[in-house]
Amino acid sequence: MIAYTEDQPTIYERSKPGRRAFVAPALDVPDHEVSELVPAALLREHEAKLPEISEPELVRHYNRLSRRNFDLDSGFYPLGSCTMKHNPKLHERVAALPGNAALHPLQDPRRAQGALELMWRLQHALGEIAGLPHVSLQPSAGSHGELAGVLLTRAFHEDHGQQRTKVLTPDTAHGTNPATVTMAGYEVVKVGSDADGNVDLDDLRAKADEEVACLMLTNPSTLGLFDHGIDEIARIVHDVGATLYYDGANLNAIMGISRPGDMGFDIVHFNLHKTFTQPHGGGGPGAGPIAVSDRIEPYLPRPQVVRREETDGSCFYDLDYDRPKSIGRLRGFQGNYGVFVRSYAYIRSLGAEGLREVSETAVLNANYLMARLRREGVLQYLPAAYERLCMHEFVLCGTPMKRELKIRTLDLAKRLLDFGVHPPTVYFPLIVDEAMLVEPTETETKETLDRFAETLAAILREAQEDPEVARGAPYTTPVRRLDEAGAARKPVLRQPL
Amino acid sequence: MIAYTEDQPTIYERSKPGRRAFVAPALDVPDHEVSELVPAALLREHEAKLPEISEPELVRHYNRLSRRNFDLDSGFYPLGSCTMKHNPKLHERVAALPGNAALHPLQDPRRAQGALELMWRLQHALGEIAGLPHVSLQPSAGSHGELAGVLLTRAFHEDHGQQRTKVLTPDTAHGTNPATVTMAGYEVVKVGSDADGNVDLDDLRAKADEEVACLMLTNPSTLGLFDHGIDEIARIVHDVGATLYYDGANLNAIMGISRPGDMGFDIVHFNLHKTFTQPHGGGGPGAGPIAVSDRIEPYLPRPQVVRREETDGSCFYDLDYDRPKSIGRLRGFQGNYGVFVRSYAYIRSLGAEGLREVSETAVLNANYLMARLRREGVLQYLPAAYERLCMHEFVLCGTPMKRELKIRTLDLAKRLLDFGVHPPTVYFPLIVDEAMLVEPTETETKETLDRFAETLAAILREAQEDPEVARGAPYTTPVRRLDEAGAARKPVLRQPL
Amino acid sequence: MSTYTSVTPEDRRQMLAEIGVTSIEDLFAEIPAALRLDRPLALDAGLSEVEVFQELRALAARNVSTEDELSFLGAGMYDHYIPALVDSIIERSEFLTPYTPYQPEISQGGLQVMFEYQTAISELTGLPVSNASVYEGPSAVAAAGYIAKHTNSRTRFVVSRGVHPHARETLRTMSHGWGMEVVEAPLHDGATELPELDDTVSAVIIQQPNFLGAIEDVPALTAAAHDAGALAICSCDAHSLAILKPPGECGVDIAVGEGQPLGNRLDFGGPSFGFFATTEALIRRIPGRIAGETRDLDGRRGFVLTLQTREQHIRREKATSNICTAQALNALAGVIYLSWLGRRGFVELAELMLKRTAYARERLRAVDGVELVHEHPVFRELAVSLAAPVDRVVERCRRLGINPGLPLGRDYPEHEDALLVAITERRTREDIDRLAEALGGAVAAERPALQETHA
Amino acid sequence: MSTYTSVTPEDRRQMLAEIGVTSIEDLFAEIPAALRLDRPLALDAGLSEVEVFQELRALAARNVSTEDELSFLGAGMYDHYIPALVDSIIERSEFLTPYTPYQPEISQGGLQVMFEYQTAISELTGLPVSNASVYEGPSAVAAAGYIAKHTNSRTRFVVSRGVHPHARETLRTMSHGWGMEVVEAPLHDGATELPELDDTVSAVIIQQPNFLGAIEDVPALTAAAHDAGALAICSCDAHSLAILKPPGECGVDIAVGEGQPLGNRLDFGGPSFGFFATTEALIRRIPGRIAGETRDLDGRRGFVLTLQTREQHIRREKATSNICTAQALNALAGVIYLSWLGRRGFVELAELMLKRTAYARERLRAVDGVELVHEHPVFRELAVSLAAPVDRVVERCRRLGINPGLPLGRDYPEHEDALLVAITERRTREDIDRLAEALGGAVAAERPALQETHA
Ligand SMILES: Cc1ncc(COP(=O)(O)O)c(C=O)c1O
Ligand SMILES: Cc1ncc(COP(=O)(O)O)c(C=O)c1O
Repeated sequence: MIAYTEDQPTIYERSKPGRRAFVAPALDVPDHEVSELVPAALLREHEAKLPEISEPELVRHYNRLSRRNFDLDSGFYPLGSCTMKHNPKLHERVAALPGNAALHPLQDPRRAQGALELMWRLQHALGEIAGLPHVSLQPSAGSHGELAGVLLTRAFHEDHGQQRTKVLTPDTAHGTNPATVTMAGYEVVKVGSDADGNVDLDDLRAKADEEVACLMLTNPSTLGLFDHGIDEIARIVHDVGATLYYDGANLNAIMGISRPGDMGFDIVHFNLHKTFTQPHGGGGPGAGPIAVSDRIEPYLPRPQVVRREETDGSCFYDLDYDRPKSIGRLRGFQGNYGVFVRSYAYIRSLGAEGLREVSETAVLNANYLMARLRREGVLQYLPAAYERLCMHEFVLCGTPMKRELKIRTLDLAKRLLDFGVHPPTVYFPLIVDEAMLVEPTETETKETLDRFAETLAAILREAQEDPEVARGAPYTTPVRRLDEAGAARKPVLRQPL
Repeated sequence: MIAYTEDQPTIYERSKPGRRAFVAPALDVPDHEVSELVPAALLREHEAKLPEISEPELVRHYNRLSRRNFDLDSGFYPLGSCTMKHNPKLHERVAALPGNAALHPLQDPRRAQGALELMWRLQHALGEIAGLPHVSLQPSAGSHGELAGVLLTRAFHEDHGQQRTKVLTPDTAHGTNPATVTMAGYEVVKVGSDADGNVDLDDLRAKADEEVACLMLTNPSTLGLFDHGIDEIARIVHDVGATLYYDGANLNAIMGISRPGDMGFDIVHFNLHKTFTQPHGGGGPGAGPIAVSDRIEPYLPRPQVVRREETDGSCFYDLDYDRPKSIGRLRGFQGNYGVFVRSYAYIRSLGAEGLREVSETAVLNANYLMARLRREGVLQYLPAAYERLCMHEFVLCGTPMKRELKIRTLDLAKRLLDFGVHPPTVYFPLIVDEAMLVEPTETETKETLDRFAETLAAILREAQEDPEVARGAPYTTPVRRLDEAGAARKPVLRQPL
Repeated sequence: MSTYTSVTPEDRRQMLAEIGVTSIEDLFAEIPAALRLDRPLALDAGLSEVEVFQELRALAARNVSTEDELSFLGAGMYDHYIPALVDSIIERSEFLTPYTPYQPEISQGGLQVMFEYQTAISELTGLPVSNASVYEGPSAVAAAGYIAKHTNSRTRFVVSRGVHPHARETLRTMSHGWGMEVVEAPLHDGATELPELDDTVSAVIIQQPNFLGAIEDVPALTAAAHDAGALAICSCDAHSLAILKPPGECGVDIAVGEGQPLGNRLDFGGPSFGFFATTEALIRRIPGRIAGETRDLDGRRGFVLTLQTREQHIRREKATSNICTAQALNALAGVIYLSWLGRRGFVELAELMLKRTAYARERLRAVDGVELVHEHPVFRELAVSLAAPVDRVVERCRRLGINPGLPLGRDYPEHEDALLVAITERRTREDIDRLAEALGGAVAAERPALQETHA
Repeated sequence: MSTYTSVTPEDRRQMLAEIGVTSIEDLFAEIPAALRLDRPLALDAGLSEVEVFQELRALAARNVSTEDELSFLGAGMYDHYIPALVDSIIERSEFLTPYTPYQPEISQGGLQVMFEYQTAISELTGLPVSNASVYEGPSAVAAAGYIAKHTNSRTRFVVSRGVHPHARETLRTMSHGWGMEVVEAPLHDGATELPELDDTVSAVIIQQPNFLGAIEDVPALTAAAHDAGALAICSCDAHSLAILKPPGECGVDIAVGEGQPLGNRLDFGGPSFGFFATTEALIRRIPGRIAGETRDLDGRRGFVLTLQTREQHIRREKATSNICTAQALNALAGVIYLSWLGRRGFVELAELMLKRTAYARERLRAVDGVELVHEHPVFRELAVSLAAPVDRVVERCRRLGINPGLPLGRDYPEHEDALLVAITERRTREDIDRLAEALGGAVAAERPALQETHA
């Protein structure tokens, strides 16, 4: 299915002394011995063993490696919680305009008005989508946004003379939520889920006390369900004086339909690399802007993009450093501007109507796929974890399959690889046994969904005949199942040279 | 080896009513019925059945198709006569600069000085490389350059009051040479080759008469051999008043080493898509500039890029239409400027020294590969057609292989596909039985050449065991051998919709 | 100096040893010493990548592109928007770098693209057979003439003065080699007026819309050609095919055209592609590559280059054309572009252009000192004549950042102070208004007689 | 309005029927009515691709980029030349579009890239373990601090004032959450002067070269840290690692740095990547993804994400970091860039920068009214103080098309009229001469006291 199934040497294995791609520009200044310019004791004695390779070979190497990747532009990628929607090509073009790509981050704001205006407009749009008026674009990814959010919570409480110690996270939460809580110096308190997949309100009530600084919630949850008790949750949390944090990874379900701010959330992060089409790049870059309520605003990271009025009434855009209550910086410069350009282009292309259509279609596709799986008999072996309308994604539970067909969700996933489909997210959320989290996204066709349903059904039929096939899968990929335990036991993390 | 071995539907088969990628900008002028603006009788009644497809699916379609192509950036491509050298990535970047890519061809020359200067400099460089002072960049490809050359020859003779009728082409000539002769209204007279692969001088003498307008020669020839008799050939041709035309497809062998102009040629064409790195694009675009001697100059196509002096001594570049003896235009506008940018960047990067290194290495690689094939025993079954030092390419003759191993050159070529190598050119030149024309180019590594030699040897060993393997090859490609005869018998040249 | 070679000094040593020579020079022993260049080429020394980039950037910066001014230049190549996905696909090395698909088993991507392209061109033109591309528009006209000559062995081409001047000149260049005469049919009030056609006429060659922007009565012109036993050749604007009666339904035997507007850059004139479509009757005379559908050994669908016995590498001097390398990548851009527009979008875009052009015509004719050259319907381009010297008007517009179009005087001395103004979807109503104002102002300022009387 | 959805009206009808609901609204029945937005979002209407492109082009045109002026801005991000092959590779959808490689069998390309990248970073830093990237430079400094805190449970960071102000501030932001105190070590004559270190110090954090461009005596600083039982953390300029003693050989425990200069665009500050390398001892505390080599069922080499028990998705609140999405594509650009430079080229480029920077220092110090801020050796950047108000000098230079560097006053009030000037291979001797002249002229014109006395 993917090419270059023969092993590919590493770039270091392709190296040969004396080859080169780079040629230095001619020296146009007086020559010196390096040791005249830097004390010998501070000089490097041995060259870093970078590869020696010509341009043609360098290009071939990475081209061939690229063919050992599955990608969104070649096939269906229903990886739950990751929103693998189409990445419009226009976005790469506008991000590459020299006025964007070659703009130095320390350029005087007066000479970067286009960039600052773009950021300002993006802040505005994100705030409107979230229903929260103040936005900081600074965080670099979702989990960075979470960290910002919890630090904002801390600043908020401290500013009100409170030292709270705990943050609540549901048992369905993504791993970054509890990890963030720890990194921000809080203790994690886990809240359970009820039989319908909602937050267990009793458990929440029991745990929500004056020590609690915040509840971090994903809604729709990582189960793909809109929490029925959201009103009550907000009340409970606010009643104890805590903030309500919205993990925006699932925002793709509700744009233009419902807004976290209106639900009572104080802080929302966005994953621009999910909802707003920044390509994932095989693991980044992303961006994790946050939107916050008025009471959180004073603590937003520094600097903020602001619009100022000139004395003549015209406007200009500026970076505001003068924020005395700010938590400070979370990183260098102004955030992942290149990502902002893409996301702004996306919002500008779709407008209000288009964004709503995105969410409607994402939810339509997910529910349709679930219905199709039902019709194909797939749900017999992998029932929906919760019998409800789902939002943009849904969780299946592989327990019956494991019991009856003797294959695990992992095997099903691996067998899918042979059919040219990226498997859904597996074994997450943790509260569903043998979980498979399926997120088709709005950019897929009905035909693709149909084919996926049929493929799953075919694999299950195959497993009825012979479970070994799935257990040994994949067969057609550049490598077969890999020894992950061995890799962790004796880590080989670089090539010895 | 290549991906997407499952059949790929056509873009029309992916179409579904109501899907779309394109959205039109809003109508900002008064609306009219189309029939108010154009007489109904001239209007189209049925829409052209273009596909209806969304952007995500459109991207996937062509991405998947791309993976069904072998390409130079993934593997060795020793396709003789085609000079499949590395295409530097820098060239795509500079060609895409808006000042180049978005420059309208009818822009006032005063406002296109950068482009005209680039063309002027390229003319100069090509003239220096060819050893002929006057260059027209206009022809669109090699064969277009040939046509220009023969029409120039006609203009030259007619201007001297002569109506000649014949053009000589060696039996080794590329097919475009005789085809060009016919298109330019001349009769083709074929000249034989001698036992060493040179032009048969006796045959040439016999055929060179006052009816002959031109001899078209490739040197090094399509056999990869430098013609020993080039001096004498030039003498014979010039003695009968004919012109000598140089097919520059093989210029990669001699840059900075020997020049067609110095050999006595009057007209040279360049294949910028071979020697000068324009990517082939799966069958174009290319460009086929020509360089000519003083006596041919008056007839060059119109317009010419010239440098003019201003009254104040400064220079500017212009298009000269005032060329009364010109053969006229061969196409629209000024030629394939985008190709010129790439080729100019190449010449600018390498300079004189680099270009010479190119040719030296191209010839080194070819001779080394031949030596390695000898050592591997390959030449036992596919002897070199001529036992001489080759230039940048060489011809093997598969006759012994066919006789002894019962596989044809075609089978060998097809079996190579399974090893991830593009086969050499086969069955050309026509004068060598079961020919295989191998051109490694200068950008390949010794390791690649070694591997190729070993692969050929392995295939021959395999054929010793079982010739059916090669005869049934390829096996690992997206499709297996195709029924070409059937395709030609009942041509299906478009999809019925 | 940059290098793209991959042979190290140590490699070289080993390789020379394997060959059995002692130096690189030995490899060139076959070249007579007198013919070996005894000096380096007189070229500037090579540069590093960053230096070459800077130099080429500086050169490009000396061109005024359509990104730098509000341009109404057209006349065969048009400033259409190229969707980003075209670039991202054609830059894939799998499309960018292969040769012509001589090995179909590993070229199914490119071959299927050709087949899809041929299908699109056939749909657009209403003709059953398309090749996989020729060089570009004007030479496609000449290539069509070459078919006509071979089909009926007559001696004259009648070509409308409304055909692009470059196409007419190219036809003349080629015709000279073929011993054909080229006769020009004049324009009357902007539309083609055919002379009496007799049995020496091999083909009648027209353009739709013609060079002055007028939509011609193609059915009438082809009928006249056919009545005289001549072939009808029409050079078509690609976008106009969305709404104008397709040449195949107008009786055209060979439809050709410039492919640049279909997803290809301006590139100062090239590379682009020419499209070429014809009837079943002429199928074995068509020039260039053609992809055809077939089956592989296992019965699976696949594509190959077909009808190759027309071509130079098989038929040599008897080939129907000498073309070899054509414009595959540009044609790929074309078919992606057309698929992006899609069935409805193609029409919507054309209608937008039609309506904007109609607006421009009304807007410009209302300007004092600006008159229409003709009253025929127009699609994307219109010719206006000015009551002031065109070069000076143009110069004034440029100072306002506007390039108002192509002065027609060089190619049409009968329209000395006329301009050809092109509209694409990139030129908005606001842009057209800016043009009208600029032209109005410039004509007023440069109008010699009036200036005096008013002054 | 653009759309990227693929569901046709007919599809929608069929799909709703299959689901068993009658309208799209029904699908949102689970959302309490009161929480459903009863109006459209207050956003501008969507636009077509060409319109969006025009709008974003117009915005971008209002930025003055390094292509528009001669820029000496640096201070953490540098205007290096990015070879064209980097773009052409990272734009391949196979690298651009996949998620983090959760399914290694179909992600060997990306995983091998990470392994190659880790190898390169390990070579550069002289430390055995590198992760696959963190967000960027300043937050990498904080991430290193987090390791130190967990390693020795001490309560204070000593951070040099020579560390990038953004890194210091980020460290402070994070430290507040961790309950750590941040103490600044001053610069003396431009180099770090450590205070007395006691056993409350968790880590000493320095930068090489420091923010004012000075090459620090890293071995001495790390020795002092180790003497106090603290970890030594160094933020390194990537290019300087070609010639300066690698942190691993200087005793540094954690080396981090900003990856932008390695083949990544300026992008107004991001995305780029942070590199992160450490010792074997700290291997199980490192944040983020790490690729490791292993074997598949058939014994073939392959790569996987490894040591995942450090990570949030396994370890949740006990994870060593919360990082999930990092900067894989930027790190890919980094390893391609480094491979392009190659073993020798990396050194040659660094030496060119070193020599040009030395030249710039001599050239600038010779300018009247310009003085060096310090005399330490410099590699790519130097700080100069001006005898005139820096903002007015900068303004004058800009009018000549020159951006002379970063005014230091905001971050270093003690250097109020100083400028930080960065040199890359794109700034030639001629450019440096132009800068010297412009600065000289501007300082002369703006020098208040002198002006008066001379006038
Ligand atoms: C629900 C949820 N929250 C948070 C995150 C973390 O986002 P990021 O990877 O951008 O840090 C993810 C990412 O997968 C997620 O799915
Ligand atoms: C020897 C020779 N001559 C001429 C040509 C024709 O060149 P083009 O394909 O550019 O028309 C070729 C192309 O293969 C060739 O090899």
